[in-house]
Amino acid sequence: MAMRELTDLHQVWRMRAFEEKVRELRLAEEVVGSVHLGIGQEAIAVGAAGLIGSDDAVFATYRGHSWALACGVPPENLFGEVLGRTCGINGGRGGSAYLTAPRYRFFGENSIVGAGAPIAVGAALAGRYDHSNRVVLTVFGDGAMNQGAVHEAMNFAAAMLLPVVFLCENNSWSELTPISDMVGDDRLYRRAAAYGLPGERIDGNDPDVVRTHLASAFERARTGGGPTLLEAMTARLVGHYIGDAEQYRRPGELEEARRHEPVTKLTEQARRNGAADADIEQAELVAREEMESAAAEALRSEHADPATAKDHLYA
Amino acid sequence: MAMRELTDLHQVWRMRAFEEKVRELRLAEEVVGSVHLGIGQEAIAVGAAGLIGSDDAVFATYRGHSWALACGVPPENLFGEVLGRTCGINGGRGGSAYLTAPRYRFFGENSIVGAGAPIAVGAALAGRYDHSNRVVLTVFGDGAMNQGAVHEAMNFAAAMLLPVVFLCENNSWSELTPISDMVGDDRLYRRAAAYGLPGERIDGNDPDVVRTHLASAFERARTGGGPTLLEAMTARLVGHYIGDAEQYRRPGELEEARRHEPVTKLTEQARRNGAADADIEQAELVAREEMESAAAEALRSEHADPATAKDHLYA
Amino acid sequence: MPDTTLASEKLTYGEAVRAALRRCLTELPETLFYGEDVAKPGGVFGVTRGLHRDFGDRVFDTPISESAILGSAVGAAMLGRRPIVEIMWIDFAMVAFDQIINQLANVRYVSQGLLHAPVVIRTQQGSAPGACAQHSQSLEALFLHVPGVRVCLPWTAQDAYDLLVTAVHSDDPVVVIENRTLYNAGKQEVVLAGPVQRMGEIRVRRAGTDVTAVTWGAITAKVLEAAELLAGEGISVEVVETPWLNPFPTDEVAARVSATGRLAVVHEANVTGGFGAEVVVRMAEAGVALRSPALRIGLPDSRVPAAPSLVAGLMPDAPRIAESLRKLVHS
Amino acid sequence: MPDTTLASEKLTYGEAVRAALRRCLTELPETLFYGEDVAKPGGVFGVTRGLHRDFGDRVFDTPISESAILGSAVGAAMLGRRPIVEIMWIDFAMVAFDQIINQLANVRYVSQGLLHAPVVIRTQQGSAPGACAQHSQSLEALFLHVPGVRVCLPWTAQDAYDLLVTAVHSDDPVVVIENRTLYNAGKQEVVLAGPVQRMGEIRVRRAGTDVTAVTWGAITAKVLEAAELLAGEGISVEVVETPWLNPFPTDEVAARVSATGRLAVVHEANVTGGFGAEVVVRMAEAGVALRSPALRIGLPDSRVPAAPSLVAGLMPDAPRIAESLRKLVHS
Ligand SMILES: Cc1ncc(C[n+]2csc(CCOP(=O)(O)OP(=O)(O)O)c2C)c(N)n1
Ligand SMILES: Cc1ncc(C[n+]2csc(CCOP(=O)(O)OP(=O)(O)O)c2C)c(N)n1
Ligand SMILES: [Mg+2]
Ligand SMILES: [Mg+2]
Repeated sequence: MAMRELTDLHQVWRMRAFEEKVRELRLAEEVVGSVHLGIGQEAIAVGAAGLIGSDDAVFATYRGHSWALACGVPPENLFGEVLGRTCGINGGRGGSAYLTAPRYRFFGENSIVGAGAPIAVGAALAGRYDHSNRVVLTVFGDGAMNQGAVHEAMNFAAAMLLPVVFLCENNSWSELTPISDMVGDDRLYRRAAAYGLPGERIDGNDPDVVRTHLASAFERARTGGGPTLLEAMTARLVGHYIGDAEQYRRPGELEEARRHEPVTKLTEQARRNGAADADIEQAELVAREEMESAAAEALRSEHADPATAKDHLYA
Repeated sequence: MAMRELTDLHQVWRMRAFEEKVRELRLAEEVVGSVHLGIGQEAIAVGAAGLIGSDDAVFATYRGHSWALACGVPPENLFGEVLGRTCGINGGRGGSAYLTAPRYRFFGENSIVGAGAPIAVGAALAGRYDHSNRVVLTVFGDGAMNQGAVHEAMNFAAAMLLPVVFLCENNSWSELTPISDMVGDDRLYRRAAAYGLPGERIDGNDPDVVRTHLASAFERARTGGGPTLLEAMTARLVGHYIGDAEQYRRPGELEEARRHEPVTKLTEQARRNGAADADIEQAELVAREEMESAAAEALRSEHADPATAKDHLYA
Repeated sequence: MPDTTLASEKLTYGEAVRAALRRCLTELPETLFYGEDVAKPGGVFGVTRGLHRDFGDRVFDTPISESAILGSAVGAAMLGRRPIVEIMWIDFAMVAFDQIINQLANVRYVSQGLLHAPVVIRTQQGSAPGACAQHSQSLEALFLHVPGVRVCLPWTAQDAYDLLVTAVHSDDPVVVIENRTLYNAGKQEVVLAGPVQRMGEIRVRRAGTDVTAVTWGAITAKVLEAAELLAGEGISVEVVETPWLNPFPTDEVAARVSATGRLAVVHEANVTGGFGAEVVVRMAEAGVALRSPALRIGLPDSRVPAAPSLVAGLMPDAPRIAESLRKLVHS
Repeated sequence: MPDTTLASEKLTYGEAVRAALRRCLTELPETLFYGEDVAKPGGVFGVTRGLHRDFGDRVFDTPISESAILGSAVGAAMLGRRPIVEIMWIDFAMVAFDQIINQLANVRYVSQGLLHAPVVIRTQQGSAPGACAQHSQSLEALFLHVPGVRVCLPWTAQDAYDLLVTAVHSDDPVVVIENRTLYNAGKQEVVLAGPVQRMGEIRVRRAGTDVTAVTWGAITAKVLEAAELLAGEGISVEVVETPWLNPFPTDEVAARVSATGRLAVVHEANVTGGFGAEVVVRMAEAGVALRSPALRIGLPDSRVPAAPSLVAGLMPDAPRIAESLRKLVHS
């Protein structure tokens, strides 16, 4: 009855609806500042969601709304954060690009390209001593592969055989520049071998493919086999940030990408496996309703109180 | 008549005699501060020397005396630098660990591990615009392979197909720690593939082997084929710095290393190919005399003048 | 003083930067310009559009590798180029600070002037609505503690042009710190073909007699607003902008401060360890007599939150600056 | 004040550091200690010998990857560890400064205190004979402009012990800046088992009435020498060491400076943008009345050459410090 596809589709829709709402709020200037959407890339986070155990930890980038949702952060607190409200998961201190929700195993976004990878390695290191059997998932873009910190993180984790899964979301663009122009070999997963690690390129638009490969990587990490590098191929269907004029796109690029994006893919799969049209529609509608009401709730929250702006600098 | 072996042996001896003299001066406290000798590793610089063209550029590390000599820097000015004298190639400003001699194509040592690699890449980049057909050789240790800057440099050079030869002197130690403990795979040349570059591991104790492989790398760079990574296997027969107690050595390690070190190797080769004992002895004696008199000359030079210490900060 | 015999054009701050780059790339064949997204896409702020088209491979995009960008600039400069590199946000310079402090700054000194490193690092900084803590810092003080590196912060479109031209013509490394909130903030008349100016000139943006406010960067606008507010109360604030912080025009500033006898330094950077402290002390060392202790106004030693309402609780704005100046004058 | 009822031992500065590490590793099971060459080899200065043997895999060696060292410390701290990491030379922190300024410093603030990052960064700095420009800088000022990070510089063996113990027990990130010239410079009596001290205490190293010299780090010895020289001439110099610079004990220092009415700040770091400026301004802001303008003594804005004869031309030594203090007192 295509239950798996329908569930995945619903999860993808939750993320998409969240971000479409954020875009609406941004265009309405309820949200201010730079916002990076991951529309088109949701299948990766959806594929990962079920694998993240209670002691595990996730580290993402500024393009991390979907990852926060995948970790279970309530959408109203995410909206609140993006909106700079008191109910924001960080009370408005993080914003769209630097949110953190440790209670949900989401150790946060990072707005410095590549900087999250060594931090994630440290989270894995901590697991050596706290008997948690923690696996740490660290997510970054294709462009981040060229940052020194990511290299150091992979080598460090490899040398110490730490339970880290390095997950590269290859959307083929680093901001406005194609990754293929910025490397000598754009099969990024092949860098794993440099560190003596397993590496693989996978379809990042299919949650189930992601799930399967991530499951092996988690299993390897969990059982002492050390880190893995996965390169999940995907496409961002929107600009690098809201407002990006996307003049750099190749002709036909987006049309092509839309044919393979997760909603299209999962809808087809669900249909092929016998899902009813009504269920497919529900997957979207329920998600949109959830996000509309979460946004409405967040909008009812106060703007963060300026009088608290100096709190929490030191212990 | 084993001319090649005798010439190489003489060059190795020049470097060794230089450094043994530096060590003597250091122990006598004529030289102060930290000094890193490359005794045992000279074959790499000797193998490279003849390949460095007049427009080329060499970037080394703090362990760079031999590289300065290979570039043709006069030994008296090197001694002078190490001694902090006016005749020093940098007037005493650089010292043993940070000397520079651009007139001799030696763009210097660097005392920050890995930092020389991106700088070397820039020198190669400059060659794109000045019609020099410059090849740049950048030398660093095994430990430096784990530094972010080296990763960024290799990728940058690979992406831009720049004429850089990355030469890793793998002496199996990073200061007091074995490289094999600090990586997931200690075949460092395999990292080249991550960048889409050719990479090779070679015997770094045989100048002729080094010469042959470096010649191909230079040729590739010179003809637009881009960068190469070479991993030259060698051993440092002395401490990381003068004074290092070397307690970290494995039993038998040094004895084994001495059997393969360049002087032993070249002496045997020369003898095997018919060189006379007298010529073999000369190779050493002439070198020692040259270095003794260069050192003596440097010692006659004044200590750098404190009144000049503030010069040359700005244009 | 703009030379009125020269042609001028109405340009935004961003366009002025582009015009300066265009001029330098034209008149100095050894210049290169590169950084992340600067060439084909024309920069994330659109500032460098058209340069790649017009100057070909002297303008190019790079990987997200700040150590390689800065390091390669050092090396290219050693070998005779005059690289202008962009670090998209000053915060990102921190991933590769070694290449500035340990490499770039040493080239001339250690080689006894045999080598030099005429690198220009163009970057931008500061707080903007909604930006996160990692994209909001004002970090000029870190660079100003590094002997060997010049530092300036243009505020007007004219200075965005002039300072960059001066920086590129300099044989010293120069860090030019722009401000992204200014790039598209309206057009100003900009004189374009003037002679290369010397470093270290001050800009007296408003005459005044009761207190001298020394400032730099985008916050200059708020200081001027504050001065305007106070003018209505009969308090006369002199606003001296010092777009060059290295070299810092100690004598010129001292002369102005001596005339009013009161000093406030206003910057967007954190107060503790900010360059404001340096300015205050230099005035004292220059023997400037003050009627009341100098005042420092800046971010009150905090990280920068994303929510605009929180930032408003921290960042000096015109009313708050005015309040501080009022107190100073009445103290 | 050492508590005389507690046992003490004769230790070098380096041994005191080791004793502090040993104590912290023993009494705080969540501590880790790692860095380049610190475990099996016991550190390039031999300071951390024996810790790996005694604490097993809580003490380990790392690749030469400062971003990974510092970044992993941030991550391990977020997940409940209390990592102590060594950056062998403060100059090397510059290759990974992002992890301090953009990451470590933000953890607590951005998470509203839900997360904290009790990381201790042990490093060492300063000039030593023959060291090159890349191994000689005094960079405390860079860290002191970063809100969220505590900074201290122990000079005595006792403080090498006490400050580190305090740092490790703190829930804030702390940078402990040691000095390699002190590690083996003779044994001192060190009280070992005392209670964890609070941050920010001052050390009056010498009483005096004519001028207060505020100083920190290894140069304290030269200031004391200078004071001794001047005592012979009838000039009475009070020497106040402030091993903690964040938090800086403004009030305590102000009280001392007020008593003598003259202030000199002496540090090994470059003068411009050094923390000396901050101290001078804080005294003025605290309303301390000075009989003559405060004096800053430090490296005169230069790179550091390798040759000892050149360094001698730059670095403040006892006679030069004495000369400056003499002038100050007679001015
Ligand atoms: C160290 C650093 N350099 C540059 C930037 C600016 N920047 C933000 S996102 C980005 C592109 C990153 O591309 P990629 O890693 O592929 O991630 P994506 O945005 O595609 O998800 C850049 C260059 C930054 N934030 N940090
Ligand atoms: C960024 C940085 N980190 C650490 C050091 C300290 N250090 C100096 S040499 C060295 C070991 C380098 O090992 P390797 O690269 O193998 O070179 P080798 O000394 O063996 O020639 C280290 C860690 C440094 N100089 N720079
Ligand atoms: Mg991307
Ligand atoms: Mg080595």
